[in-house]
Parts: sequence; structure tokens; C-alpha cells
Amino acid sequence: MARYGPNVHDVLIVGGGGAGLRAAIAVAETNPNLSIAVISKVYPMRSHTVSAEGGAAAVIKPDDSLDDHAYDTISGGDWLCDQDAVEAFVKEAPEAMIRLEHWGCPWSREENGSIAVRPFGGMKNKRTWFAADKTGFHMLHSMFQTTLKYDPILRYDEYFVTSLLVDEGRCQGVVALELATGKIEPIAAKSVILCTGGCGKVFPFTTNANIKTGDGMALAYRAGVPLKDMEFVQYHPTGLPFTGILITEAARAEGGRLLNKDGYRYLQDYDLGIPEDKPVLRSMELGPRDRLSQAFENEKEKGRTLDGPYGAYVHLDIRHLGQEVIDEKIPFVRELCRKYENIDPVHEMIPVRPVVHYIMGGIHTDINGATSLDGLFAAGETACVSINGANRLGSNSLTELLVFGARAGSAAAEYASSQSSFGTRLDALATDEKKRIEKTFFNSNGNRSERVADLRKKMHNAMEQGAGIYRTEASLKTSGETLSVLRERFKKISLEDKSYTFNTEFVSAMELSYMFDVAEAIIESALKRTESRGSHQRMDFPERDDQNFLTHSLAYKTGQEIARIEYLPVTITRWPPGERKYGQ
Amino acid sequence: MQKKRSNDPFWWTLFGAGGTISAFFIPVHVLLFGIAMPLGWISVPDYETLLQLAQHPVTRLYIFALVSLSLFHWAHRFRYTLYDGLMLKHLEHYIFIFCYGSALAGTVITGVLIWTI
Amino acid sequence: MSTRYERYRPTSYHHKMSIFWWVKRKPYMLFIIRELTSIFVAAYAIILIVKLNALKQGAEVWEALLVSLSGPFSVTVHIVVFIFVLFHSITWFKLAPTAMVVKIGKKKIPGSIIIAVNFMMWILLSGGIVWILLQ
Amino acid sequence: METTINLQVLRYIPEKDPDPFYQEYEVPLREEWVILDALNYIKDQIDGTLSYRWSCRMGVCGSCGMMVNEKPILTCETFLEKYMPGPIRIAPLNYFGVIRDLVVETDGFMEKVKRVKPWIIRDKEKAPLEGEYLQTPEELSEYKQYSMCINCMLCYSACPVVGLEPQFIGPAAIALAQRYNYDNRDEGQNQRNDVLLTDDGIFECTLVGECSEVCPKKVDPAGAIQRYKVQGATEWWTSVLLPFGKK
Ligand SMILES: Cc1cc2nc3c(=O)[nH]c(=O)nc-3n(C[C@H](O)[C@H](O)[C@H](O)COP(=O)(O)OP(=O)(O)OC[C@H]3O[C@@H](n4cnc5c(N)ncnc54)[C@H](O)[C@@H]3O)c2cc1C
Ligand code: SF4
Ligand code: F3S
Ligand code: FES
Repeated sequence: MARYGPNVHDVLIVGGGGAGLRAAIAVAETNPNLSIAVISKVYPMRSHTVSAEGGAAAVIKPDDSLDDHAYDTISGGDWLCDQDAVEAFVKEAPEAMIRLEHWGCPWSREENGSIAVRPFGGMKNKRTWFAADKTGFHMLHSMFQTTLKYDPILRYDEYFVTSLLVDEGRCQGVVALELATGKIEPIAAKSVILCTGGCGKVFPFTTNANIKTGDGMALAYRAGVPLKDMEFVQYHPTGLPFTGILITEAARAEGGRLLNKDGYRYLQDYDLGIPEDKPVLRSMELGPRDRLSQAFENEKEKGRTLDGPYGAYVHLDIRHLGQEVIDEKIPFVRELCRKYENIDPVHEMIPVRPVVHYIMGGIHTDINGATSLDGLFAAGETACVSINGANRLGSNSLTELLVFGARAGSAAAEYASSQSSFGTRLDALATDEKKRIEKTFFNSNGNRSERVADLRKKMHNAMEQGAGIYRTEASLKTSGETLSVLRERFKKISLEDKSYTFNTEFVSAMELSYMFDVAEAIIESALKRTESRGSHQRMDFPERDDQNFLTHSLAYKTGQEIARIEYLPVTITRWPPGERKYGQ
Repeated sequence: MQKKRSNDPFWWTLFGAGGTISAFFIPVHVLLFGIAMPLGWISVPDYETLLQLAQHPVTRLYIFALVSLSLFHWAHRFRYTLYDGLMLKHLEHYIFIFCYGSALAGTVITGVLIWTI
Repeated sequence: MSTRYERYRPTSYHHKMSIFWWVKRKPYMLFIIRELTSIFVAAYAIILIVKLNALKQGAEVWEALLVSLSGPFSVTVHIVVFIFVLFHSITWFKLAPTAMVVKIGKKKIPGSIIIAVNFMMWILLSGGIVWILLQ
Repeated sequence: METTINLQVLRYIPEKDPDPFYQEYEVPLREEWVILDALNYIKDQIDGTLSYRWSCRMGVCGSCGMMVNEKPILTCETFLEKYMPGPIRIAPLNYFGVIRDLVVETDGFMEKVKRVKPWIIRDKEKAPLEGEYLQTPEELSEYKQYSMCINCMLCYSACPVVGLEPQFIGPAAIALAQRYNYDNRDEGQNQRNDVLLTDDGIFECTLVGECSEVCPKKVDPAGAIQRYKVQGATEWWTSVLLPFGKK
């Protein structure tokens, strides 16, 4: 909107995924007079939300209850969730989902035309809404198409944010690079919402898309905002070897079985219940993701997994479901297996292994998405409002985008309305940033020789070896040291590509620098948490320790190499910590 | 700024009708009258029979529809072939008049012939 | 506060389409041939007009036309026309289901059935014409 | 020695050379590699200056479309082996302006998508608390196929009319319009007709049909357009024959 002239807005949203678009609509609905901008390094419909398959959870059926949803979430999260946030989340989830239905999302239906739901791992009742097995795709496209009808929402497509503009103690916009032209410019706003998604790409083997490099986390972290609970990285138990393509949990929800090399349903050996023919909620294959991935690791130790060119794997068997169910409920699973593994799951078993999937941690926010920096908000996978605790319950994330995207949107709109002016140093800050980029990346003198791909590969190895499903003090320390060495080497980065037009090598280099920050926070937080909880499993501290660690870890960026870790108590309202029981 | 709706639906309807009727009937016509009869594979009906047949109201309607719609089928398709295949979009108006004009002329001639036969 | 410094304003490259674009790929070639069948459809419509005219002029004119139509030139032309209109019919019926969605009850009829029905009708109608003429 | 395959990749770097040229690379031929893996190999190991878009690597984000041996495909789901023994010629998508190497301009396409009003239009909207709109599985199946479009633009690159008539609104956008027209929750068809029954709309399409052939998600835009033509024609005749019946 021309009210301010170009590049000046009321609310600026970084990220055009599910969270970002939902936030944008929320701002437009809160106050239609605000100028809203969405910046995204890819066209919004390319955002990673598009890959989500299985579904989104919200209570809608009469035999379900908000308390059950809250309990499943909290126990799934090994009691590290903030329960006030979870309560708000489960309460607002159904309305958020119905809204999306009104915006045209093609949810799968019951015969009578009402919403159909399916079970998901770790749930007492069926409550996962789905659009076949392309839920994220349909949600993202419905939302993107809906944003097109709001005139106040402007887009900066294929702009890459390189830093936040912080002046007078408030976040007042970003500096961004227009990929097509190489133009680096400030984009000012009275409030900024980071919705930049996760950071799976710090690991080598992940379901995450190429763009999930934790940019927003690093941006906030560099601006002094703490990252919360970064040690909690979720492995999904069923990814395709080599590609890491996800085989959705819905495959197990519909009745898929995990078999080791002897064709044995090994999960029964890991306190996950007894095998039944039909899928049983919160049992066996429908246990939580952390436990299933850990069971795989143990099977591997015992030599009961199969060996392939890309490491150990087990089988996911859905043959008994029959072609009709597969084509109706999980057609994408079949499509992916045929395309990428050249097998037809109607007749063959699917090779799978655990794969890095999601990060529970993220930018520390309150229940409205506000961070500790005035004017800066965050939502979606990049944020941590703490509903996911130590292990996210499958299908809570998509709903989280809606509920907390909307909350952050309204909060940011309100904040923007309360501000009347901009700081005076924004242009100067942007010029500094431009100089920094010029110096770090486009400077050809000196003995620069480090390549992005090399450093990235080394970082991947360090993260996989040091911060995988099972961790020890030694493994984490070694990885931490490798990271320091790599960061040092990064200072000598050299780009072959000196062009200003769509320079993807530069973008990869920036992303790598973001990933170093995120990796550092993960390693440090994991090192300091001397207990095992949810997805964070320490071989040297195998027990959960509520005495000392019923707390969130907060990683702060310091001048030095190593993050400073502080702790914040978990909010408990109605569900005192208990044992996580599955298979009953 | 809203654009005007185009009249193409009208021409397209004629094109479609012509395409269908010609697809069903023209091959057999060509085969019988153009190939089989001249080569003597089958005998040619004599003049009187044919004339009688042609004067039957159903045949009149059939011939009229077949000829006219086939021409409009051509007109529409050929118009776009000239636009796209030969990249003559800049001659749009002439092409338009030439194509549908010819079809219209053919239709009128056929109408007169059929009426007076 | 707009500071749009333009270091370099790149120009995007636009490929010019060749007038022979349709020779590049087989499907395009087939498409152009399909479109050109319309010329042969029209040609036959004109032949029909000529015949009608002859029929109207009387038996003599008609006979004369028949003679000239049985010459090798005319037969060759008709064979060419025949090939093209055949191509027209086949492509036309094959495309029929793209525009039509036919349902029986709640089930969509698959396109292949619609095509098959079209082909059957085609044979029946052609047979009908043959029958009328050979009466 | 590992077997390799030859890739001829179109390069365009406007600052350097006003004309595009083909550059050759030799990459390992691995059974499990798709074309995109080969490009990533080039980018990481041979030539860091090559630019192209990609993200999901699972055929759903729609960013990695390119012309491979003259045919538009998604490079993340097409195996190298298919092109044995090579060479493989890789170029940016046809009929879009090339920004750099394999990266094309997308703005025009995005504008067309917006122009067909791809959102639910209703006279009266229901409040969320009143619950969901009902939609039976059959009603869903009416438009489901058209909702599968990933905006990969392959169909635009396959359609010569798009090349000849840059104004033509194009296959995916029309399929998207149909996706909403056939949704029983929507009442906006008349507004979309205003956009699509014009000169840039559906009647530009001469049913080349390649759009549907190359579509990786079987959206069948050609079918969507044909069905729209039938609707358009019906609409036209009703408005002529029943001039007063139209609202
Ligand atoms: C394969 C897969 C399947 C999944 N399935 C499910 C499921 O079934 N159910 C469920 O609940 N969850 C699922 N998830 C998790 C869920 O999809 C994600 O957590 C969620 O989509 C994240 O959405 P987002 O809006 O936070 O971020 P994203 O959708 O990742 O969007 C991030 C946005 O930020 C932009 N951006 C990032 N960095 C920058 C920068 N520097 N400058 C400018 N823009 C930037 C990007 O362009 C993008 O638009 C799945 C995840 C994966 C990987
Ligand atoms: S219709 Fe098919 S080819 Fe065209 S953009 Fe959509 S998915 Fe791609
Ligand atoms: S290729 Fe083009 S001409 Fe029509 S059928 Fe498809 S849009
Ligand atoms: S990379 Fe997403 S579609 Fe190919």
C-alpha cells in the first residue's frame, strides 16, 4: 500500500509457508488498514509446508475431547510442553481448522459430508484431519490462494533476508536481497514476524527440503533473542533410504507394520504393546516417533536390521491393506515408492529408516508469538511456544501453524498500531549490512579457498555423528569442536559465482552461516542437558531427571564461539509429570 | 478493468458441430463416391434414384448440415492454424473475414441449391 | 526511505519462437496435421456442392461429372482426402472424452468407454449410409 | 572407472554474455540419481556458478521444472538412466523469460493465477462457529483432480499457444478456475467467466493437448479447458436465446 512509499510497511512477515500466510491473513483481518508484506526466499507455494503429508490434529468428533488432545500432546512431549500454551492450542485448533475448510481446503470427508479423521501416532482418539496424504500441500495452496484476495497483502517473492534491522531496541524490519537482481535493500516495518520454518538441513539425512536451513532462528539468535529447547530434534521412523523422502505416519495409521529382517514386528520388544491385526491407538506402530526411532537404533545394534547401500533399514509392510485402501487413503505413498524406489507397495514391502524430520526447539516466544525483542514475533516451526516439548506429536505441527500463526499475526498487528515512527538509523544499518556482505562474500583478494559444499558436508557429518538419535558427552564435544574449526574456515569462504543475478551460491553460503549458528545451539543445549527425555537421548544419562531438567533450555549467542545456556521452568497447569505409557 | 467477453463460443459451437458431423459421415462418403464407385467396386446408383434421394426432406437437411457445418468447422480451425502455425495473428481481421466469410458463402450456395433441386 | 540502489539491472532473455515450431516435436507435428485435416474436410464440402449443382443441372451434366470423377487424378485426390478425413475422425473421437464427463449414477464413465462408443456409432452410421445407397 | 553421462546445460549470465550458450559437464551415472542430483553434483563439485531452483526433491513444491531434451519435466523425479547413453540437453522452461541459467521469470504466471480468482467466493459466508460446509466424497471428487496442481508451469512450456500468445491465460490457471467452479462451496463461476470468456481466455486454446501429457500430477488441464468451452458455449447460447433470463 502506497501509504508509506515503497519498502515500508506496518507488519512484515518473513516466510510464506503455512505459518507466514496464516499470520498475514490474521493481520489483514485484525486491521484491514495495515500495510502487510510477506517476504519469502521461494514463491510461497514452494514453501516446505507443501511437503507435509499425513494430516493436522484438531478435536472435532464427539467421542474426542480437548483434554485428551492436551494429554496426548503433553505426554507425547515428555512433559516438557508449556501446558498453558497447549491448552490454548487445543482449544483454538478446531476453529482454526474449520476456517481453513471455509477457505476451500479439500479435506477428506465422511459419506455424509462432514470432516473425516484418522488416527496418528501417540493419540488416544482419532483426530487427525487429512486431505488424502497431501495435507500440507492442500493447506498451503488453499491459504496461498486465499491470500490473493486480500489487497493489503503485498509479496516480496524470492527475496532472501540477510539480517534484522534493530534500532532503538526494537525490530523495525529486515535487510533483504532480491535474488533476481542482486539488490540488497532495507524493508522497514513496525513489527516483524519470523515464520521461516525448521532447520532439518543441518543434518545430512532429512525429510526436509533444501530451503529448511534455520534462517529465522539464526537471525533472531544473532539479534540476541534466545533459542529454546534446541536439543530436541525429531527423527521420523519411516523415511526412504538415500532420498530421505518421508513415508507418512498415515501409512502406519491405516495399518502398516514395521518388520525387522526376520519379518518380526520388533516394536513389541520395546514396551510399545503387543501386536494386533488392526492398528491400536497409542500402541505398537502407533507409538510416538521418538520411541519408534530409538527402537530402530536398538534393533540395529542387535544386528536385526537389513543392510542396503545407504545403511541399515527395516521394512514397512502395507501390502495387507490392499490396493483400494492404499489408493484412496495414501495414494502419495504409492506414488513416491514407485517413483523413487521403483517398488509398488501394493505388492512389495517398503524399505525405511529413521530420518531427521522436525525440530521441537526454536525461537523462544510467549503464547502470542512475541519474542524478547520488541517488535519481533515468531510462529511456525521456527518458533518454540512450547507445545511440542521434547517430542512433537505427529500432526500437531500443521495445526500449530494455524493457531499460532494467527495469534502472532494479531499480536504483531496490535504492536504495529501502537508504534508511530521509525528509527533514524535504518538506512545506515542497511548500508553496513551491504558492506558486510560485500566483504565476506564478494571480496576476491586474500587467500580465500573454502568451498560451501565442503564445509557443509563436514558440518553434516559432525551433526550426524555427534547429535544423532543417541548422544554422549564425548560425541557432542567432538562435534562442537569440529563446528568451531569449520566456522573458522568459513571466514575464508570463496565464491566462484560473482554475479548479482540469481546467485544461488551466495544464498547457499548465507544459509550455511545460519546453519552454523543453529548447529551450535543444538550441540550446546544437548551437551548441557544431562538427562534423557523424549527425542533427546543421552547414553551417559539414560534417565529422565525431573528434579533438574523439567526446564526449557535457552541458548544465547555470545561474543565467543560457544552459546550461553540458561534455563526456564516449564509451565505445568493440570497434568503433573508422569510416566509415558504406550501400548495399553 | 474488465475485458469484453468474446464471441468465440458461437464459432466454437459451429466448429464442434461441424467436427462431429464430418467425422461421422465424410469418410464413408469419400470412400463410396470418391473411391469405390469410380473404381467400379460398387455400382453407381442411377441419376433418377439419386435425384429422388436428394429431394427427400431428410436428405436435404442432412446435406445442408453436412456441408455448411463442415465449412464452419474448417473456418474456425483454419483460422487458428493461420494464427498459430504460420504466426499470422497480426492479420487477425482479414483472416477472420476470409474464413467465416467463405464458410458463410458456401452455406448460402448450398442452401439455394438444396432448396431448388 | 526508499534506497533502491541499482547495481545492475539484468535483462532477462526471451527466446524467439521459430515459425517452424511445430517440426520440433512429434506431438506438435501430429497436432498441425490434425489441424490441417480441416482443409480436406472443407475440400470435400466443396466437392459436394459441385455434385449437388451437377445433379440439379440434369442427367447429362451429372454423367459428365461422373466421368471426370473416375479419372486417375480425381481418384488420387480422393484417396488423399480420405486419408486426412480418416485422421480427422480418429483424432476427433479420441478427444471426445476431454470435453465430456458422463456419469451413470455416481460413477464417472472412463474416457476409453466414451471413445469406444464413439467409434461404434461411427461404424454404425457409416454402415447406415452404405445400406441406404446400396438399396 | 565409473560410467559417466554428458550433460549439456544452457547457461545464461546476463552480466557476462548477452547470449545463452550450452556448457558441457560429465557427471557420474548413478542408478538412483535423478537429473536434479546430477545438477547438484555439478554445483557442489564442478561449477559453483550454475543456478537453478529446487527445494522439496519429492515432486511436490513445483520449483524444479526444466526442459530436458526439449520436453518439460520435473528434474527431481526423472532418473538419469532414462536418458542413457546421453547426452542430455537441459534448458530453462520454454516461453518464459530467462533470468539466469535455468531460472525463469515467474511473475507473469503468478499474475495469471491471481486473475482467475482462485479462492472461495460466496454471497454469504458462514461463521467458523457454525461448523464446516458439508461436502460428500462425490462432491469432493468433482474437483479433486484440478486441485492437485503444483504450479510447476510445465504445461505452459508444453503449450505452443502460450509461446505464440503471451497473453493467453494458460492451462494451469484455467484448471485452477475449474477447481473452484466445481467446488460445491463456491458461487463465483460468473466472476471467473468474466475473466475466462474473453480474448485471452479459454478459446485461445486449440487443444494441442500437450499440457495434459506433460503434467506430472495428472491434473488434465486440457480436459478442464474443454469442459470450460462447453460451459462457455452453453452460457453464450442461453444469454442469446434467453436474453432476459440472465441475471
Ligand atoms: C516431509 C514432511 C512431512 C510432514 N508432515 C506433517 C504432517 O503430516 N503433519 C504435521 O502436523 N506436520 C508435518 N510436518 C511438519 C510441518 O510440515 C512443518 O513443521 C511446517 O510445515 C512448517 O511450516 P512453516 O510455515 O513454519 O515453515 P515453511 O513452510 O518451511 O516455510 C518457511 C518459509 O520461510 C521462508 N524463508 C526461510 N528463510 C528465509 C529467508 N532467509 N529469507 C526469506 N524467506 C525465508 C521460506 O521461503 C518459506 O516460505 C511435515 C514435515 C515434513 C518435512
Ligand atoms: S497443471 Fe500440471 S503441469 Fe500445469 S502447473 Fe499444474 S501441475 Fe504443473
Ligand atoms: S497444450 Fe495448449 S492449446 Fe490447449 S490443450 Fe493444452 S492449453
Ligand atoms: S524439487 Fe520440488 S518439485 Fe522438484
